[in-house]
Amino acid sequence: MSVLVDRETRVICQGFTGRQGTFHCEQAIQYGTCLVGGVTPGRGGTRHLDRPVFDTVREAVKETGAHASLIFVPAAGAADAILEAADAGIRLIVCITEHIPVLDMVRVKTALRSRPETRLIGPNCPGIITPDGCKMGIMPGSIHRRGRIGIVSRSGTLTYVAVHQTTEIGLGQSTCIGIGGDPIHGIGFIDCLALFEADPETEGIVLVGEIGGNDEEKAAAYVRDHVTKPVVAYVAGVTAPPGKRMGHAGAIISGGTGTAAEKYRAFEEAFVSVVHSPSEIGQAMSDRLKRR
Amino acid sequence: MSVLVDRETRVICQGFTGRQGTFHCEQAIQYGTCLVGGVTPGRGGTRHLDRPVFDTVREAVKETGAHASLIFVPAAGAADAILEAADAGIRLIVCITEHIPVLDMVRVKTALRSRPETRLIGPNCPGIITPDGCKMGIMPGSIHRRGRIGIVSRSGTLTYVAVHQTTEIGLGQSTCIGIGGDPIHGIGFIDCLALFEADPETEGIVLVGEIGGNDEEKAAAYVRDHVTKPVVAYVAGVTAPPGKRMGHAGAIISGGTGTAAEKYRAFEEAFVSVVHSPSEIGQAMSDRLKRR
Amino acid sequence: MNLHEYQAKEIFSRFGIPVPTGSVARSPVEAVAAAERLGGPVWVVKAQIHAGGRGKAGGVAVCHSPAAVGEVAGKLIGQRLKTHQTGPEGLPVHAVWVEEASEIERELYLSLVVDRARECLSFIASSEGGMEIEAVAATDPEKIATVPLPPDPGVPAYVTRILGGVFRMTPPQLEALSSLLSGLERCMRESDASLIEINPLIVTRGGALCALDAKVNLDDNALGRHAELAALDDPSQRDPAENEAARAGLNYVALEGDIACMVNGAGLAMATMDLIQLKGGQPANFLDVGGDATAARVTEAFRIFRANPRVRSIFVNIFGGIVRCDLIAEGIIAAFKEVAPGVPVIVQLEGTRAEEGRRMFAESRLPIETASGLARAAERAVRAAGGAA
Amino acid sequence: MNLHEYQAKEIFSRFGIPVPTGSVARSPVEAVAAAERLGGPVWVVKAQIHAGGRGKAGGVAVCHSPAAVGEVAGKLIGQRLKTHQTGPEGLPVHAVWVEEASEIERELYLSLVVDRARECLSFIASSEGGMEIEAVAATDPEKIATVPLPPDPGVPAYVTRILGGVFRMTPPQLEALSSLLSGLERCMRESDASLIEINPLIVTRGGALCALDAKVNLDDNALGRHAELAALDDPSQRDPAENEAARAGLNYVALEGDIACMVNGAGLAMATMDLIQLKGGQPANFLDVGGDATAARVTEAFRIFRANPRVRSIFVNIFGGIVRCDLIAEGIIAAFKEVAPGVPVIVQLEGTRAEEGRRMFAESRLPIETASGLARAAERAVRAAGGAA
Repeated sequence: MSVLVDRETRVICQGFTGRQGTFHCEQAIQYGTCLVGGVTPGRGGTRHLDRPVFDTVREAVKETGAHASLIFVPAAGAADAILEAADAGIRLIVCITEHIPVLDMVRVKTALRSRPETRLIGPNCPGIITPDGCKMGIMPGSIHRRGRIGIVSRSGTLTYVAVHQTTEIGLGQSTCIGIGGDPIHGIGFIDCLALFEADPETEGIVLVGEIGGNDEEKAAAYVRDHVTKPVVAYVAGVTAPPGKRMGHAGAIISGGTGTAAEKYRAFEEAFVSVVHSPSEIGQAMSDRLKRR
Repeated sequence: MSVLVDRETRVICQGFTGRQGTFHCEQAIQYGTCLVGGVTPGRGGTRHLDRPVFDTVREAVKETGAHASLIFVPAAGAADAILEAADAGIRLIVCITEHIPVLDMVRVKTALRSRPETRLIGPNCPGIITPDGCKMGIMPGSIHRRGRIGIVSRSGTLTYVAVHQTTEIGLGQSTCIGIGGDPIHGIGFIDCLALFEADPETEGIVLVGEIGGNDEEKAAAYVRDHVTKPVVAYVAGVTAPPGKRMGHAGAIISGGTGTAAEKYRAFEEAFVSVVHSPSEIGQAMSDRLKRR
Repeated sequence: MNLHEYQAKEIFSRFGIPVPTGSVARSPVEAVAAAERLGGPVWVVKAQIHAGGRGKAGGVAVCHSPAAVGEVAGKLIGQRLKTHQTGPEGLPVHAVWVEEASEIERELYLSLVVDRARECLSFIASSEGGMEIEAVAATDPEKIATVPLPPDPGVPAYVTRILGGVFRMTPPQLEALSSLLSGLERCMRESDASLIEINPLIVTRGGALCALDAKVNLDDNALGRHAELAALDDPSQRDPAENEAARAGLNYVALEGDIACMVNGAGLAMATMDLIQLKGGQPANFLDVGGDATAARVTEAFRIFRANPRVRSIFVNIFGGIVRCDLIAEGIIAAFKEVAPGVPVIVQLEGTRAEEGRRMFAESRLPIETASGLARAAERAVRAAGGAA
Repeated sequence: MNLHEYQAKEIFSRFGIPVPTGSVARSPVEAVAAAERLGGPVWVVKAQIHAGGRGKAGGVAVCHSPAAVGEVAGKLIGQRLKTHQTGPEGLPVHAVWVEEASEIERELYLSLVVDRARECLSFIASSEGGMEIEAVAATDPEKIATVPLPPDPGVPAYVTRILGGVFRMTPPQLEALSSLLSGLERCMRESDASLIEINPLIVTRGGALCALDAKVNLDDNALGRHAELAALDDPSQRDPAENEAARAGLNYVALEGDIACMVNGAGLAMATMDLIQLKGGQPANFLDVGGDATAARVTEAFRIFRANPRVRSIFVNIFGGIVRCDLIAEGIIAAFKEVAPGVPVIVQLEGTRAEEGRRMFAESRLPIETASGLARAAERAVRAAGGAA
């Protein structure tokens, strides 16, 4: 078992023939992902990476039976690409693209509300990976190892750090999900916590948060009320000054809310194990699992 | 037990001081409904029917603790009234108003998707009643009797017919819901079937459909897959010609779909008891219950 | 409310949707003048009625001279045109639309509808234009694409791509299509239309897109905020009885049978029609008199029934709710005294104070038969009309 | 991207949002001319910087003659103004806004924000205008109303009613408010703003509404589709190092500490800052060099570090993923040779080919210290800067 994606997930790529799409699809195919084709408007009927290219997602779905799509379309067209995937009945949309205008994402989320069966991961995220099963994203496949820990994170590189540590310490990962650094995004901590809680392969959960918004606070309350598995949380941005965007569009303390201190407090109040250094994530998880 | 409303339901009325609002609120109060106040913009601070009047639903909710609202606001302002109720956190909105423009209802339904905790009944409906508990609507209270049958209907008078028959035959009603005759509307057959199925007081369900759309077909499939209680269905409009609107905005056979024959066929295929005369609803229900 | 083709095309133009250049004409003289203004060499003259199927019914003609245009207009205007979508009496032609003839490469189908199931607007498209979409749906359902629109205004690029694929369009045509789709969508929202249909949407020999026909249905409930559109109404295209009923606030639909029905409530009115047929009769109409069935409305209903020579009995079916049956009976008796219907009247009362109502009819000594029980009443009405039951 | 008050007010005017009549002036002469054009008798002169708190900091003056306006402008323009929202160095004033003085009856607060939690636009309103909303939130949270907007464009009537209630407005004021709210909402969508704030929104003695101040933040990600708005950018209001970094495609935020950080990935960059503090040091900046950390970018980062006199050590923290640590090490070594940073450099490599990368540093013989393990590396960087750890 794993979460959301596995060996059977039939994946297409939107923005397939672009530089990014090409590079990361090659990597995904090498990793063993069941990538069945791609979409680039105007290139329908050709082949790329030995897979068929289609003009629209509807055609790609019809011809390949895909139910997941990985999006590398540039920011100006990315919201449209997400909506196109949803229209075509894609169940899992992973949007890697960063710099999507926030009002575009408001529109996308409004539209997705009428499609409860469709899940969006991202945008501005590394994607999702089930080690040895399916890699939909830009994460380095080699650092992962199939195992027991579910990882969910707002940051790309911090996900890799957590992956690296859980691999080194011998725990491995069931599935890793980068939910992305944008203020308005697809699935969040709570969705992922619920999925990991329900997944028999996942024994512990690493949650990596950062400043901005209050998703971590809500996640903490959710862990307290609904999660029985051990959770280790880390929050980046303790030293971030208010009113300044820290790289990610969503990483900003505004109006005095969204600070790392508040988030740590919420996790502590929910009896979540917290670490204050990113280098302690793996060890803390290992300790929690031994204590059980 | 009952469905959605009972003696404890704290109800306000939007369009409280208008002719319709005044008349039907008087009736509701006489019936024993816990009507705690009303809203008429510009009339805040006054009293009507011995209840407080507020300018906005937010104020009414804050002061009265209401969680249900009955709307008699004229068509031009009714969509706005529904959205205002949702904004204020009202959980059950019953909109009696007819002739709301259909694109207004499209907008309302889009907005309500971000408020899954809010249920809308109607518009263009008689409302909902739990006999001896709560009457939110324009139905004649006197014909109802507390009892065992849940009734859900797209038509007002046909609901009363079904109520009358189930009262006469001694079955009575748990709750009766008129979902309204508009093509785009709030809760539908399936929501009501699920509620009645889960309600211990409800022993049988009467479903009254009519031509137009395919809600009856979906309801039939839902009954087949999810409903264990006996269901009796009646569909009005066997003789309706195609392309003509039969009173209700939603009662129209268009493009050859939405005929009564199709709907009857769907119910029969789902092993729902159907009656072809509205005069046989009560008897059919009684027979079904005896056969159990 | 339906619009005429010429009205719909004028609206299309305002929203940048390409239509053939043309002019409406209400007389042969106007038609000739329009043709001369347009300049030929070939013209199409189309009868303006609220129904499809005009081509096969002789309502559309291709003309090669202004004189021929005038001749065709003279034959059409002032006549009734019968198509498979009109009743047997057809619809009156008061105007023709004269347009330049188009060179047609391909005929497509495109409509924008209020999608009940998805609760949004949806485009419906097919590469098989020029025939009824229902026929395509029956024979080649895979040739029809339905594309729901996201909630916010505007047409996303992917929708154009999908429809462009359905229509097999070239990149420059995709641009024209995108603008046409946006125009349609704005037209729908800004006019509160419930349906816009272009059938056929043509690709001309030059590769351009053009709405060769245009159908716009407006949402009656929204006409209050569109005075200029409401003014386009042409009541001549409806049954006169329906117009009369509408003026009296009655919800009336004319049917072919001989048993007039008067019912309170739309659902019950349909059920009453069905019951009549179940008992072997044929309803003459759908009629919802409204919840309170006042004497004034009942009087108006009796007038409409009396004007219908087919009516052989009248079935009044009332469920007394908040408005009591005795009050309604009072109204019916008063109406009867004002307009004697001249055929048997069967009244069925149920609900609040039904018994009192029935007694009042008995005491009125009017030729009104009261029946107790829906089924029995329907049987009586059918028998009174001389039918089965 | 932030706008100046005068830019925001010009945009407001375009959307029908009432603002005091005024003019921007870039010199005392222009200021006097503006005052004379406006005609007095009382003027307000406001320093244009990208920060609040100008009033208390001396950036706003009420003047009773054009001469006085010129004098104030002369004092402000060309100076740096320090408020509690600017850094200790303040921000340069290159222009003033001269406007007619308003007669203030009441001061209100109104903003329109992108509501992260609800994923929509929301109005935030308070009857306590003129002070920072955060202060009201801390002391009188019940005086703040948040009103989320439904997804489709436009401001529903009920929103006006709710906000009118918060603002205790009369019916004619409600009409003005409705138009102001619609203007704000259109401004937000059509400009792709992420925040619009009017603080204070005033009710004048005459009962009219007027935006006395105006703050507009634009979504950087949407500037590509708003060339005319992008042109309003005033880089003088940002840290010069941040401007330089932005030109090089680096994500850089200046901080007050002395340990420069260069990290790949925004989250890891924040984590690195935190780790430095955890070990007793203070980060000099946030810097995300991006996933591939090319030699060109690293060179630019070293240049920025060298230009900061506070920097006493540099902490390079790289997690090698798809781009391998050895390639990144190559880039860092090349950059080092181009721009010697002049302070100790501690490099921490982890992930793909970290070992190889470390060896390359060792073999380069450059004064670069490699540390293995995040915590240890951070300690080394702090110690190198002379701090605790």
